[in-house]
Amino acid sequence: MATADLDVRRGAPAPKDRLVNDFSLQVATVNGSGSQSSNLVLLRTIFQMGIPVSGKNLFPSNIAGLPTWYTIRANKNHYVGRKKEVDFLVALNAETARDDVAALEPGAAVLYDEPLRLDALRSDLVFYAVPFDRLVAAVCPEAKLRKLVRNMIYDGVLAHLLHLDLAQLENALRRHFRKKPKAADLNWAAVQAGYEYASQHLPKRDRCWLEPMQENAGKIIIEGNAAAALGCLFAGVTVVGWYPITPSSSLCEYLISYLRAYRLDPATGQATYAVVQAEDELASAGIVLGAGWMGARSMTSTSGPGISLMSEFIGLGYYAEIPGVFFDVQRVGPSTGMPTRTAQGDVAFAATLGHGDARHIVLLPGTAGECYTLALAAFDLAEEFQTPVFVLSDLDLAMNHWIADPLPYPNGPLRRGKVLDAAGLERIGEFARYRDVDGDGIPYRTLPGTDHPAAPYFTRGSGHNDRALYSEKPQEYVANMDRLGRKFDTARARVPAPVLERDGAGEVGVIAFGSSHFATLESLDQLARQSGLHAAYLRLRAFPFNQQLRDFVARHRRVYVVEQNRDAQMLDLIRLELAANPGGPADLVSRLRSVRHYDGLPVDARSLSDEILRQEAQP
Amino acid sequence: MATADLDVRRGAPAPKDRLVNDFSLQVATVNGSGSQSSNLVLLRTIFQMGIPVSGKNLFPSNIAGLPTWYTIRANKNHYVGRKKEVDFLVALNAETARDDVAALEPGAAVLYDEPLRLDALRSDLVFYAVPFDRLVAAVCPEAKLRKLVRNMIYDGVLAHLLHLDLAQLENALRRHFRKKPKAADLNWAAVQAGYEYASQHLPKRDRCWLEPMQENAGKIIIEGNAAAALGCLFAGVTVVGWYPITPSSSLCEYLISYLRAYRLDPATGQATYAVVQAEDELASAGIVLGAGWMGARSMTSTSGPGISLMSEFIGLGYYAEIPGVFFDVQRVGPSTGMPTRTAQGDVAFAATLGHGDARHIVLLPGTAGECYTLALAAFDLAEEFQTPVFVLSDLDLAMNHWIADPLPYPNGPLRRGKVLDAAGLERIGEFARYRDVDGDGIPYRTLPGTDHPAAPYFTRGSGHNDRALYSEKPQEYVANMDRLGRKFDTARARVPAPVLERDGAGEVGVIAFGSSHFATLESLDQLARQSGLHAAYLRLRAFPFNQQLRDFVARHRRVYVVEQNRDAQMLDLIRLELAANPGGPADLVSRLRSVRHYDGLPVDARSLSDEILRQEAQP
Amino acid sequence: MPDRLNHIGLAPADYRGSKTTLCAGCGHNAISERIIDACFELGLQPHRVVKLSGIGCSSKSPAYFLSRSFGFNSVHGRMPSVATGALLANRTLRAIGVSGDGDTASIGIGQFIHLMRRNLPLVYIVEDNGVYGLTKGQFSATADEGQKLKSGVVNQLPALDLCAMAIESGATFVARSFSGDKRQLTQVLKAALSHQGVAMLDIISPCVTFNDQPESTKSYQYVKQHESPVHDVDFIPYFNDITVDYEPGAVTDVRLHDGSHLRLRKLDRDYDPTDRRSALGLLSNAHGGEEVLTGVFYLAPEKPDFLAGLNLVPEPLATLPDDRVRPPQSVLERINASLA
Amino acid sequence: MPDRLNHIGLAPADYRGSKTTLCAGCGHNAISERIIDACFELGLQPHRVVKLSGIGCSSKSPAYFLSRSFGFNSVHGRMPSVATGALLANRTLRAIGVSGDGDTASIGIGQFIHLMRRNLPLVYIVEDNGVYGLTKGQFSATADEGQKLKSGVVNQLPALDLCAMAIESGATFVARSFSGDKRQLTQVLKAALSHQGVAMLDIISPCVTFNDQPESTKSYQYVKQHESPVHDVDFIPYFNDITVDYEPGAVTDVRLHDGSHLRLRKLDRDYDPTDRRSALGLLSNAHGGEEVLTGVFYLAPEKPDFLAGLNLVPEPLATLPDDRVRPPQSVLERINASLA
Ligand SMILES: Cc1ncc(C[n+]2csc(CCOP(=O)(O)OP(=O)(O)O)c2C)c(N)n1
Ligand SMILES: Cc1ncc(C[n+]2csc(CCOP(=O)(O)OP(=O)(O)O)c2C)c(N)n1
Ligand code: SF4
Ligand code: SF4
Ligand SMILES: [Mg+2]
Ligand SMILES: [Mg+2]
Repeated sequence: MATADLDVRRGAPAPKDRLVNDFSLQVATVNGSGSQSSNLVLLRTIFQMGIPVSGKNLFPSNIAGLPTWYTIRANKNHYVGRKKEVDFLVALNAETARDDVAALEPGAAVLYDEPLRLDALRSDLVFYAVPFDRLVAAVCPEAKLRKLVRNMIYDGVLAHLLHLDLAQLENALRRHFRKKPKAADLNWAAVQAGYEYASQHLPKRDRCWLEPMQENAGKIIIEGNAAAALGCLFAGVTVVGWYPITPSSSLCEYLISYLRAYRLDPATGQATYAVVQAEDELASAGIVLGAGWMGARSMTSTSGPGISLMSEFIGLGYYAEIPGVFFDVQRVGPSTGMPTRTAQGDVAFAATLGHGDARHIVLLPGTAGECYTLALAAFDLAEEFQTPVFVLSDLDLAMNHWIADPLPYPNGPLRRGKVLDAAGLERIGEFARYRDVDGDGIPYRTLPGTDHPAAPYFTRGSGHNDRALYSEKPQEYVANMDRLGRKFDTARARVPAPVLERDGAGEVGVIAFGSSHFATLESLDQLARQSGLHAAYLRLRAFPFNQQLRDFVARHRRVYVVEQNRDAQMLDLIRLELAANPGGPADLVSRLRSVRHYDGLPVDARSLSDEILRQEAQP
Repeated sequence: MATADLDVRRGAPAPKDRLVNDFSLQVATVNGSGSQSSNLVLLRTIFQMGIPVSGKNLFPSNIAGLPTWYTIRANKNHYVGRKKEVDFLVALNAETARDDVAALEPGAAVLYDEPLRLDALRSDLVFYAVPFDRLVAAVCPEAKLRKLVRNMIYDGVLAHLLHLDLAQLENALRRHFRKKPKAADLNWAAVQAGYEYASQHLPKRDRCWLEPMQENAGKIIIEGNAAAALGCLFAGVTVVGWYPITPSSSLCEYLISYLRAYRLDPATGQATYAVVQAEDELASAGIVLGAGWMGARSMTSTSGPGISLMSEFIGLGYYAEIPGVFFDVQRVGPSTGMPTRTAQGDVAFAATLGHGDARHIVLLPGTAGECYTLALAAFDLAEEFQTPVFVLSDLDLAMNHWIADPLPYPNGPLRRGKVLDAAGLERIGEFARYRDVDGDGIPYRTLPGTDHPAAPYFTRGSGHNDRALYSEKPQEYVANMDRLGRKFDTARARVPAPVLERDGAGEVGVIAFGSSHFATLESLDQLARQSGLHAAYLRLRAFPFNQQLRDFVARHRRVYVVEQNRDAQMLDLIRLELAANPGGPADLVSRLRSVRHYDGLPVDARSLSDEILRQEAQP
Repeated sequence: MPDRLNHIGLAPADYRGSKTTLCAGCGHNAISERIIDACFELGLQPHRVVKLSGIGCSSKSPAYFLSRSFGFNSVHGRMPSVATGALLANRTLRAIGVSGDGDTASIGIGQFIHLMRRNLPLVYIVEDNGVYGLTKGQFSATADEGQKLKSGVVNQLPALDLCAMAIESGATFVARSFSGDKRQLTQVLKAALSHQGVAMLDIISPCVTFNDQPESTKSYQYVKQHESPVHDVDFIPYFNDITVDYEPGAVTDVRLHDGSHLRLRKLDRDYDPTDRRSALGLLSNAHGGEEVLTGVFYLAPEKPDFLAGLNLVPEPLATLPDDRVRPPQSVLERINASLA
Repeated sequence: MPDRLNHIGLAPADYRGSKTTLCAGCGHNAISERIIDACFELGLQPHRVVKLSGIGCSSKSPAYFLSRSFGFNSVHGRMPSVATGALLANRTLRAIGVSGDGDTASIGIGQFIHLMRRNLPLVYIVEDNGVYGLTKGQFSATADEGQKLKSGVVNQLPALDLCAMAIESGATFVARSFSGDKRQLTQVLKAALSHQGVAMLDIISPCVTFNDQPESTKSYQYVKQHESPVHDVDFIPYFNDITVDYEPGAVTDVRLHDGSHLRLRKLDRDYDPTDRRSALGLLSNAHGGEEVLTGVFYLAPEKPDFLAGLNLVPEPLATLPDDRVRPPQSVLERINASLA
């Protein structure tokens, strides 16, 4: 990145110095000041220009008044993970502007609100001053509304500077305001004002450039939570109990709007679903279990504090063998932690949640598309295994916009597991709720209301024999616990398998999961390109693990496990997996190395590469 | 145990066939039928005869009417763990009598209530029929009271058969009823009636024999929960929030009675403590944290379901750095599990409780005496490390009677950690609540109410900088998390070290903890005596671990980790410890093997030995 | 002698459960009997009933009635949410929830209030003895102020009045009865089982084992005098069930096993239970008094229940066929298009 | 101009906190101001006060007053237990708890009731806006029946009346006020801070951002019309604080930022707040009505508080010296002997 020669005061850089479809732009503003529309319109315009792009909202735990940053990354190579360096800053927050400018690399560009006078701060940046107030006053006579459209001006300025396709921009904008045509007109006027001003006063001097591509044909752009909600919709969820918590609330809120749109009986307008906003997470979990016991596809979504509160109920679900889907959209720390920052911190907690012995199925979507497909899978697995199933998303995946393939329609019927109705009971003769008839550890169940004398049973935790009768007999207890263990082993082959995303040269392997995926892909390319390190990459999609994980570790000398938490939780789960199932090379466990990122920001490729190289340099 | 030649119909066995101070006696009865007094008097008599002994109550989750078994084990070698085989059965429960008798080894003895006619069941046992109703009617004219003293009759019968010291028996009985002399007289009459009847009608034919020893001089006999309560008392606990749950309730109930007796101000009768029976475990945990934050020594005791409910609060305690002692008296399974059965099932859960990254100090008492000493230690550690500390006991340790050395008076003052008062603040100049001043990760704190302008700070979870100001800055977050990690590392050297209970031949090591201790000791002797296997034994007393654990594993080829849960939770913690801190032989992790026991009964030596031998026979 | 049959042709035995494991004489057993009677008399189909409970002696009792119904013994204090999920999944079943005063008024008061507020069609029975039976006699939040534990601990807190709480929170059927009042309890249970909305029954149900007044010198205490001072209660004597039978408007004194007395007053026949304000007034007058008022305090039969408010299809959601819960491919295509 | 000083020589500034991060015009900010006023006017020593809260916009506010006092922002809905532990540990401090209606009436109603029942000497403030502000506008359990969310979801559940609940549960000081009623609120706060026992203040505190009536065509809605349909509320306009001032016995109409009206009625001067029964009656009359009644509904100044009932030594338990909390060696020897 030969930026040193760039003369920031002169004209546009030579083509060779340009960052074409390969830069990140950050809008620094104040929470609640209404820049979200401008940012989304910008994002969508770039998307519609066929350029790979992502948008990340870095917001405070606050409704209005604290600093917030929105970062758009356009990248021709589909590197849509976070990039640490900002190439183009839109500085609108007086409070952070100095710090924001100070953090830039030489050669970066700054578009700022004229009164901030940022151009005095540094001489190695490209500055563009824009008189927002004056421009907005001209287009918006009604003073009250000015603040609302003010931010749209920078879309217009950027249209000129970055070479946005104006037609696409207008299209994106009108689409955004499709239900409010007057607002659309007003905003479009603001865009035009910005564009005109820039055309007249701001000759292009920075390096950021957009050029149309064809990469997004047929693609969609979606937040992980919206995709997960669609997964629930098409999984046929019928009972939802939830309690609001950032960053999970929008999952249920999207789901509610989809259900209202698509799950009313066409003839009667009656709902084929029930959603309850519960009084807290203990209650949401109870609702999920009660409904799952009754035979419904039930779910909740929450974040770490909610998972903590659900511990007792989910533990009961494991022992009483009740299906239910639990989305955990992870965030940082305890309640008064950093609730609007991202993390992968609940991996270990979810895997064994509850007092006593317990093991849970945990699904790990790595893309927005997988938020959808793994939601579908979660409902099938929960009912097939009669157990709580976790889907672990995180704030980055869940609340940011990602490009994805169109969501595929699920094929085949809902897999509802071993449920016996009256006819089934007739057929099999004897029914024992907790008997391992098929040798896979999964028993048969009946649903309340079944009209057959053999159907009813009494549900409790673990103190029962295989006929669901109360028992404290040691042998019966052990037999039941061992069967539960067998059931979990059966799940190994049935949960989504890991994906071998890249094959490597054999020496170094990388394991990652969840929202680390895109940064990992980019890092692999960096390592190959810049350091000749050709690492393989296995992306985990579920716990329990299977043989593929073991084989992957066995094929490499050093295996880096990438994760977004302090305690290397996934690494630990892998260590235990390898240690518990010996066979193959004796030193498998010691081949594992840890790459952690836990500052609350989404992980970026550069940090990964640096850390891997640092460790590669060690013996 | 050459029992085959024993002629169960003839006279007393020859001295060489006798089980002198080496047998187990089981009383099978019905819950709520009032046999607890007879059993405790029996236990105490044997104790007073100087013979090592233990008593274990195996009771149902029920108040009255279900089967219950009380087992007394007398053993000259101090093997006071559970023994699977019953040598002498007192069969008073019509419902289980057939099964109880069927389970006996040939040559065992059965004392039964005459109408049960058990003698017809088997010909290879020694039977003694006793007409309880007739005998009790004679000594207790008041019909209403007969059921109450009826059970005392078998103490009399056993006095004759087992050669109990009658003077000690009377002493133990009068001591037991010391506050109710009339009841004592009545019960003593019943004992005498039993004794007389046996002397006249029941010639000794079985092999169980008691002979006075001198092993208990200066010893005490105590339940683990009572010892733990005394630990809290002498640790100077001031605030207790609790919620009843078996098997932890008696800890707080003992504590309440000790506090009422010994912690009222002599001058005013005012209490130097506060105990609140909270509305649930979330509230108990909140009380502990609120009081700990305020500077009090605070605690709660609960069992697994309560720990699950406390997850969010304890997680907050870790991040907000608030001291508090959490006793977890472990039991089996979820709420409707087997609440009156024992387990070591919460080890892994406690070690990392809470969503997000967290690590807790966990103390592991292995004897009743340690329930006391580690309770003392827990309060010091909680305040020194400003963090929640767990003490993991279990039902076996907590609710059964154990012989122990007299409880030692703690030496030295209470260690209350880095607390700055107004004078301290003056001295140090600048105060930053979360700054690592000493490099050990442990910051200084001030207590609310401190009259100094620098004292007050605002407590939250993790979203703060080192001056306790709200911050979402990535670097500040990482710095704080890393300091918390350092603090935990500091704890390694300060928690109670493991105890090398036995040194071995170098080949095989055994690691155990908690209530597995006595069975492990006995198993080691069995292995040495019967199979020539001389194993070393390291008893863990705390998490985090330290170098001694690593060294122990390094010194042995195969190391068996004994624990009472299905999922080998301690083994996993050890694996992670060894894997996370490389150095030494590369194959340390693969030297570990698992010995698990999880049927709800206390582990017994024979099961351990058999399992170790089974694994020793494998490659 | 063959059992008499009800209008769907079932005998009382068809409504029984497994043998109780509660103490003899425990009020909870009598309540189970009355539930059996009520269900028999109403001619409910056992398989159309589900039983839910929390944790406690009381919460065990669903195992002791209706063994031909499904049951769920869940976690302590949080049965209301489980019942909510269950009824959302299948609104066509009748649900009976059994709880204790510890389960409801202590750990469970939060879910209790929200259950009442939602007016979920559940018969919610509190088997109220003022103590935690199963954990051996600690106070619950309905214990009388001034009551004393064996250990000497005195309850200094006012009792929560669950009936008043229920009405305050939005319940539509609120009653109090006594476990030993066969006639009233059966009637109230039948009315509750016929109510469309939440029916909260606070049933005084003495614990013969732990709810003892130490100052009393009668029966149970007398036995206690002679018992040994082990930490737990060791010997549990056998008691017969207590029964009472008295008229509306009347007062009766019940002698409990521990020798103490309970004074019950039955609401007048002409009491109008549909006025929320006067129901609350009545209870606030009675609060903390010497008498326990029994009867149906409040009834709002017209208020739509929670499920009605959700405008659900009439069939159980749990077993709707795939094509009614998974929108067709065209819907997904439309959604994809809107995101493209 | 130097600040006026109170009787302990402190200025209003000595009672301020850090700069608020709540929305401009949020009722919660006005309440913080009134807490500052009340503490200043009473001349409380800031270091003798502790501030506790749960989670929510409201629960953040302790950071915005009394920065010379210790504060604890704990977990959602469970602050009462933290406050209980804190006051047990140091009964000599004055404690102010701040909560929201979600924090109190939804997730926290259980701890709320037990707090009231215990009559812990805590000033418990509910900053009541009927919504979850911090998580962007969902209903809480004090939302009005029939209220509508932006998403179209209608609240079909009755609002919990926290004042009635508090009185039912045993609270000894129960009042309702309005964030914008400077005079009344300051008075009520001062009275509450002087009360020895739990003081529950339900303070209506409109959320300017989420508590909007969609049918309204005024101010805030007008802006909304022009806002973009992003999932979250994007633009938060700047509002001034609402203030009202009216006489006891009078009624006043407050126009809220969303254009809707709130009708407040103040209790008469001659209302007698010491009668529990009439307080409950008053509230049950007002329940669900059009007006919001404000004032001190109930006051039981004589009832001993929870700490008094524990018969504690006067000094803080937290800092008793070793020899007062660890019995001497002789005691242990006696205990050992009794077990030998
Ligand atoms: C989370 C949790 N905490 C505590 C317990 C222990 N526990 C079991 S039953 C019970 C109290 C039951 O009291 P109540 O509901 O009044 O029932 P009763 O036995 O009196 O009928 C308690 C505290 C538990 N099972 N789970
Ligand atoms: C256990 C838990 N669940 C959910 C949340 C998310 N959450 C934060 S604040 C809040 C609601 C706050 O509402 P309220 O108490 O009314 O306060 P307001 O913001 O309206 O002042 C919720 C649900 C949380 N922090 N912790
Ligand atoms: S302990 Fe009490 S509540 Fe429990 S079964 Fe016995 S009498 Fe009933
Ligand atoms: S969102 Fe509502 S409650 Fe929160 S600060 Fe803004 S106005 Fe206040
Ligand atoms: Mg009870
Ligand atoms: Mg609110």
